[in-house]
Amino acid sequence: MEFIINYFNYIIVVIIMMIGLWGMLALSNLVKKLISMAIFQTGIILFYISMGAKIDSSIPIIKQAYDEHHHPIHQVINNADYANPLTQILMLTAIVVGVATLGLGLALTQKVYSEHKSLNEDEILESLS
Amino acid sequence: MIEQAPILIVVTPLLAALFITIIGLYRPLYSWVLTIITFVITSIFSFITLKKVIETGTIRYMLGNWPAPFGIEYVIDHLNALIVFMIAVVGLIVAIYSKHDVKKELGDKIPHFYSLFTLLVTGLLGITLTGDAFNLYVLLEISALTSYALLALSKGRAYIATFNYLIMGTIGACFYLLGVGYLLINTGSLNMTDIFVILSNNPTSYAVLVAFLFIMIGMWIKMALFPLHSWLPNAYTYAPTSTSCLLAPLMTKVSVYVMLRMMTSVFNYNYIFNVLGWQTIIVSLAVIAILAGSIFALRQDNLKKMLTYLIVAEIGYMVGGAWLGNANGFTGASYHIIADGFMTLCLFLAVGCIIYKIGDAQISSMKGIFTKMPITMIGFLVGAFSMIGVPPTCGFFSKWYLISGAYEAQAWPFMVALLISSLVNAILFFRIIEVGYFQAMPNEDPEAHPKQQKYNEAPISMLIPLLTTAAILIGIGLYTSEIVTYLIEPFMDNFL
Amino acid sequence: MQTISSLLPLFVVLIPFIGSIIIYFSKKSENVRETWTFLVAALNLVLLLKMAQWILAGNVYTFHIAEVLPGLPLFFKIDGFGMLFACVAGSLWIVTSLYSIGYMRPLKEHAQNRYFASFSLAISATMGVAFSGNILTMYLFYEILSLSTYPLVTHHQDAEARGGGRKYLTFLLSTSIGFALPAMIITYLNTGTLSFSNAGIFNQTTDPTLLIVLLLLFLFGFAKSGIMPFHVWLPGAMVAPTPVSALLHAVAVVKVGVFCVLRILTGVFGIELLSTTSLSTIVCVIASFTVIVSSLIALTQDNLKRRLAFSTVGQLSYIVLGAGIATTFGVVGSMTHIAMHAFGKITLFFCAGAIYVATGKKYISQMVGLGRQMPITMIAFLVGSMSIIGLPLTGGIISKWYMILGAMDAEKMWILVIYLISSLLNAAYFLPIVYNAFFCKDEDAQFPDKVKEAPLAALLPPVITAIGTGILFFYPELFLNFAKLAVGVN
Amino acid sequence: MIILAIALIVLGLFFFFGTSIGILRLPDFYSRAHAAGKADTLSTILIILGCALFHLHQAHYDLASFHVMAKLFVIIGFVFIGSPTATHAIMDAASAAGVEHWQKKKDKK
Amino acid sequence: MIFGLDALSLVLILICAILALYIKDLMGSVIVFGAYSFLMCVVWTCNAAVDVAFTEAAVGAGVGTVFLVSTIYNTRRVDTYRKNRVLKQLFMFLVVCVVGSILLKTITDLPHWGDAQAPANTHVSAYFLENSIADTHVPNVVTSVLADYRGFDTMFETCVVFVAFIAIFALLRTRKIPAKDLTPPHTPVDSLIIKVASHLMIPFMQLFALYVVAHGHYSPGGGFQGGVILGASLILLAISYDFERALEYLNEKKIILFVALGVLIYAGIGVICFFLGGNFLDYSVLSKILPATDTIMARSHAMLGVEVGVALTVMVSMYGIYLCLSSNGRMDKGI
Repeated sequence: MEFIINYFNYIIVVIIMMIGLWGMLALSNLVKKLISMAIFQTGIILFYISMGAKIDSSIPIIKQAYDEHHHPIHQVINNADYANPLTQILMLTAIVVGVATLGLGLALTQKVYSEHKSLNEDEILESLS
Repeated sequence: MIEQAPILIVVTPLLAALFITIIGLYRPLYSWVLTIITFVITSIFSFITLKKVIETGTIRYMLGNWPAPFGIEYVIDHLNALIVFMIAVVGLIVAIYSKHDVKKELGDKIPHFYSLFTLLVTGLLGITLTGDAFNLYVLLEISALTSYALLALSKGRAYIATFNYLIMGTIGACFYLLGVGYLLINTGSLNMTDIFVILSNNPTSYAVLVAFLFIMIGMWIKMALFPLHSWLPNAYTYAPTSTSCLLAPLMTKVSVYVMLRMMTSVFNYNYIFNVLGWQTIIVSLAVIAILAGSIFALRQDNLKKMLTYLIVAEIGYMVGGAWLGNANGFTGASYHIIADGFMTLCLFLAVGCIIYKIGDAQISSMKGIFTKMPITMIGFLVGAFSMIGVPPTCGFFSKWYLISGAYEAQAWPFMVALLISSLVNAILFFRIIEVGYFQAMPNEDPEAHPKQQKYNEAPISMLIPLLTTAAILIGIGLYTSEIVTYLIEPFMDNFL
Repeated sequence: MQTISSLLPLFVVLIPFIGSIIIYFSKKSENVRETWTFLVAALNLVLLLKMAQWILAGNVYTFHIAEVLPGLPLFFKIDGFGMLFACVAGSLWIVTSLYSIGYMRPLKEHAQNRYFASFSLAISATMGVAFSGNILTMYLFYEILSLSTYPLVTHHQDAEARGGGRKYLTFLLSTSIGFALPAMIITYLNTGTLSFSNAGIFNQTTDPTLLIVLLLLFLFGFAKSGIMPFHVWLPGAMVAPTPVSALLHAVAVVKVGVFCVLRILTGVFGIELLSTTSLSTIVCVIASFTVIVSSLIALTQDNLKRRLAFSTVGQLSYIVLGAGIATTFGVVGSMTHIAMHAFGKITLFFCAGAIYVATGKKYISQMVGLGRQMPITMIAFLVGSMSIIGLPLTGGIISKWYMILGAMDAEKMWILVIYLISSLLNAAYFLPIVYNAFFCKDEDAQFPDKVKEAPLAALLPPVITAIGTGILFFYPELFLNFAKLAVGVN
Repeated sequence: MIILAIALIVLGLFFFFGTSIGILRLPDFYSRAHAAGKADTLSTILIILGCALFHLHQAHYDLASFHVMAKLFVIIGFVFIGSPTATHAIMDAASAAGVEHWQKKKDKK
Repeated sequence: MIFGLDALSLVLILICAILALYIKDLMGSVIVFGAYSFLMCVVWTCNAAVDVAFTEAAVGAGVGTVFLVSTIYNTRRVDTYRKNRVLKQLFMFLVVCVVGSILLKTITDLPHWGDAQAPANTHVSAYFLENSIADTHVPNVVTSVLADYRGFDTMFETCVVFVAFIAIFALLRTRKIPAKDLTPPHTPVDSLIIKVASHLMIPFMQLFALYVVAHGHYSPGGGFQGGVILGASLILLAISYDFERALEYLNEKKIILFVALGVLIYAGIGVICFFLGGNFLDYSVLSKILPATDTIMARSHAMLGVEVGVALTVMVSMYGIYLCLSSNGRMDKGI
């Protein structure tokens, strides 16, 4: 049980990534490929987020007390109280990059469809050869 | 302003891309001029940086003025200053070159083409300069996205080819990201120098090995090392001319540089060669890559596609050289990045001129091309000789170092593969030269030959870049010792 | 003995190069082009002679071009041997260009600009090889020579020419890249230098097997020297126009090949090393094999130019053999033989060309009784073949004499036998031609009286060179001194 | 107060249960969508309302909790507008695409 | 940090992932994928990554799904072509197994889930947590790191959005008459209810989005999230009415202009910084020109400006991408 709790996220991460990778490499439908690409990326994002999690910590927004002049009162902040912000920022970037890639891939898919009248890789390759 | 030069190298093209987009809405034709101005400025800044690096050694530029591990920093050492300069110059040359071709192939999408073009170069410059592992990923994605778009701006088969490239490229980038994740989880830092320090202090765990493995695999996919090369030939062959002229010299080389960077300034060089000891495997991979690339190139009858397979072979050179694990091999690899960049550029420019005039790149349709477009062929010849490795072109000297490295490392297969591939290159290019030189006349009558083909040369704005590149090839060759002594050797002193 | 650092060598190399550019872009007028050719050639010769007297005074010219690799510059260093070769090439160049005019004009060849341009480019490369001070420089000019002679070989631009040119480049490039380049690099990594020195750059401690491997790589790497089995390109290159064959086989290409081999043997390995180790024997065996076999093949050829080509192969191996003996006399002999053979063989080629121009005949069997119509040509032919065989009154005997002396010094009697046999073979495949030409009358009167001597421009050169051959018998010092200087004996 | 909150949430869950049964059991597209649209909206609103009261009670009715409650009410408003509209749009599209209505079978004879 | 919820949703996620790849009907798999993204949001909320959850909800589940749907709408819902590629799939399965096993083997080397003392949680991120207030006066550490410490990343991230838009626009935009098979099967519904409803919703959405952008310093959210919501409101407009109406608000030229402008704001602030003598993106020097701000508040204000730029770019580019994708580049009518 201890082991499960400690590593459950990582195991799931690996499985998700592998599902996505397999889909990208093995499936023949272009849209399916793109969906698996998104799955792959979310797997990686999950990896980062899991590495940044801390047990019984709150979201990384410092609860700051202010004095009457609205100046922050200096207080010592305990690292363990807040979740890791760094990984979250990285993953914000990764998500945006992911959706950008997805959009571009979809645009390409539409062009491919209007060119070959098919969404299936094998069919397209047959029509080319 | 001088101390801001490092960042200006990247910021100038970025801003320029935005302005090109905006101005392109109203004056589409100005975008070409803007692009050229941009790259002139960029080259100037990168040259200033290069000089400064040679004088003062490695420069560190803190972005947002945050201290190193916390903010993002730019690290400009001798090698990447050189490569940045190369990228800027190549960008400039292709920008000048692209004028007529873009008008012909892209029509009303000129401003978009140029803004993507500029952003692509921005991404590559950033990749080369940055000292932060994750920042590298973002820039990698920028260059990747722009290159997908630029490649797909053509017609027909380009779309599906680019789609495959997109899938493979994303896998590569994701693997890199995963590797960086493993680094982060082991060290808690993203700054390359910081990671280097932490890793060399700590005992290296299995997770570090995996991090290294995945970063390497990601880069190999990006640089199309042999078993992972399948995306490259089609994508580059069916692309618009200017695009392939820009991508073929830069994309793969920059990935190679990232590999060198990771091997030297993120992971410990000794760790790689003494703890892991993969060099024999990877050098043999490189050997396979070289041979396979040459053999596939032999089977092509389309000149452009043949060149793309030659790129695959050249990648084998660089990977092999870097993994020989001795100074000569590493020098050869890093020198070959520069040399091969310009060689590929030269050849693709020449092929672009030919396509512009003849319409396709089929070898069979190049009969009598020597009398038809002599100047283009002069440029082509110089590039070809450099590929074959005829002195004093730079291709010869990179081969010199690589072979020396192979001899020192006793890597005989690699040495033989190098020689074989140069011979294959000789065969390839002389096949074309024969076609262009002899088959001018349907009837084997020498007298009729000069009159049949009339002089029909590409426009001047395409020839000047071509000849400049040819001159650069010889120039690099003659200044090899300066490049090696002042730029590559100081870089290697950091880790060897 | 002092070292002069001067620009003269650079000029000597650059002038033909610039000349070639001028010639290429000069208009279609023949006169302009040929004036340029002569101007350049003459200027070059003057400079050469000026250098020659200084060299004979015992000085050495050097010129540092550029340091392309750290500690490995491109530079010129002219000693006696290089000067000898340069003089041969430079002087014969004038004659050859005169001859090409006489050959090209009547046949109305196409693209003469390109022809003359690459011609002088080839000369420039030859000078470069002659002057080069280390292997790298030599290799550089060697490659340039191979590439610049390609348009000459394939001048006719028909299927046959394509085949010949393909063979030519395949052999030269593949050997130079496949063998010479790695050999050069390995040498550099082992010794740290590539500059020639009479003492040789290897020392006795070097691993002998490595030495043998390197020797073989170098021998076959410079395939221009036509050592079997890499001689195939030479007969193949016979498709070229005759002046080109003359240039290839007498002056530039093949001589560059043997020049490189001799440089390697004397300057890199060094005579002592050769003689003390088994290397000398290896060279001798390979060379003498080539000598005998090629002479035998030459006997069977009916096409005059092909017969000459095979005799060239044999003679080249003579030179290598002389150096392989690895005694001072032998080396002197082989160096001199470069000059002697050049004069002799170019005469022969000129004659062949003259015959072709005048009658259009290529085959020996057709030349029966030709002596009556073309006496001068055939006499020149006779002189040339005498020089090749090594009969008195021609220069050939001098060099052979020295080589035989060398063989005696080395107590290698079997080499004497080789020399003897080969000379007999030479006689066997040359003299019949002359004999038939003069003393057999052609039954089927295939030469009507209208057949006259070739035009003057094509007739003069063989006469000049024939006379030169004769002179060399009486004043061999012209070239002998250079050779002696090179190996340092008086 | 807490009782009320729990009651609301339970009620909402009950309607949710009904929704899912409806989606599973009802014969044709329209009736299923109708089940989804109506009951789903209602149950969502109920549950959110329950949560709002619960939080109010937990936080001892201070200002911040009313702030949260206001936000929750805004969400309720959105659901109230959005969910039926979406259902409507889907049904409309379906009818435009020509999905058959379902009616009771006549007996064979 | 509720492990149970985390684990439960992860299991559901696995099921969704497999389903999404298994279902033959593309529309179905897209919907399942949307569910997958929503579950991901839950997981990330469990891992205290609210900003990421927010972004994923807006970007991954929201806009991403719309893109996918519009592509399917323009291409084909099921591909009828069947070819047996079992061998390839098996081979890929082996490859994937190898990679997966390598990864699984490392798991035990990794620090435990939720371990506060793991190197990833102590070295750099600790600095951010402890000094964010002192350096920038921004309680939401994610925002401060995003826009300041690692602001350079974020600039290029915005750039990525810009690139994506320009790329898609350059790829798809055509002025040709649509080919027959690309015309939609049926014209979109045109109903009063939807219009009224969207009339009611859109203002609130935009108001909320502005709140998200402006309040990003103190609460989850920021430029990206707000920008995506703004874009979503425009997309809703385009869906509920038609493109002509939507393009009245933002026509093609304006779209391109604003996309570039957003990045320009961001980069411009950076450039101003080094014209004021600091390094690139060193906001503190802005205090020289901003009235009545010390260097720290200058950082805070500059972050707001940066966020606005990000929001502008993201909003317009999402909208533009939607227009291009759903109309296959003709920009006349779509879903």
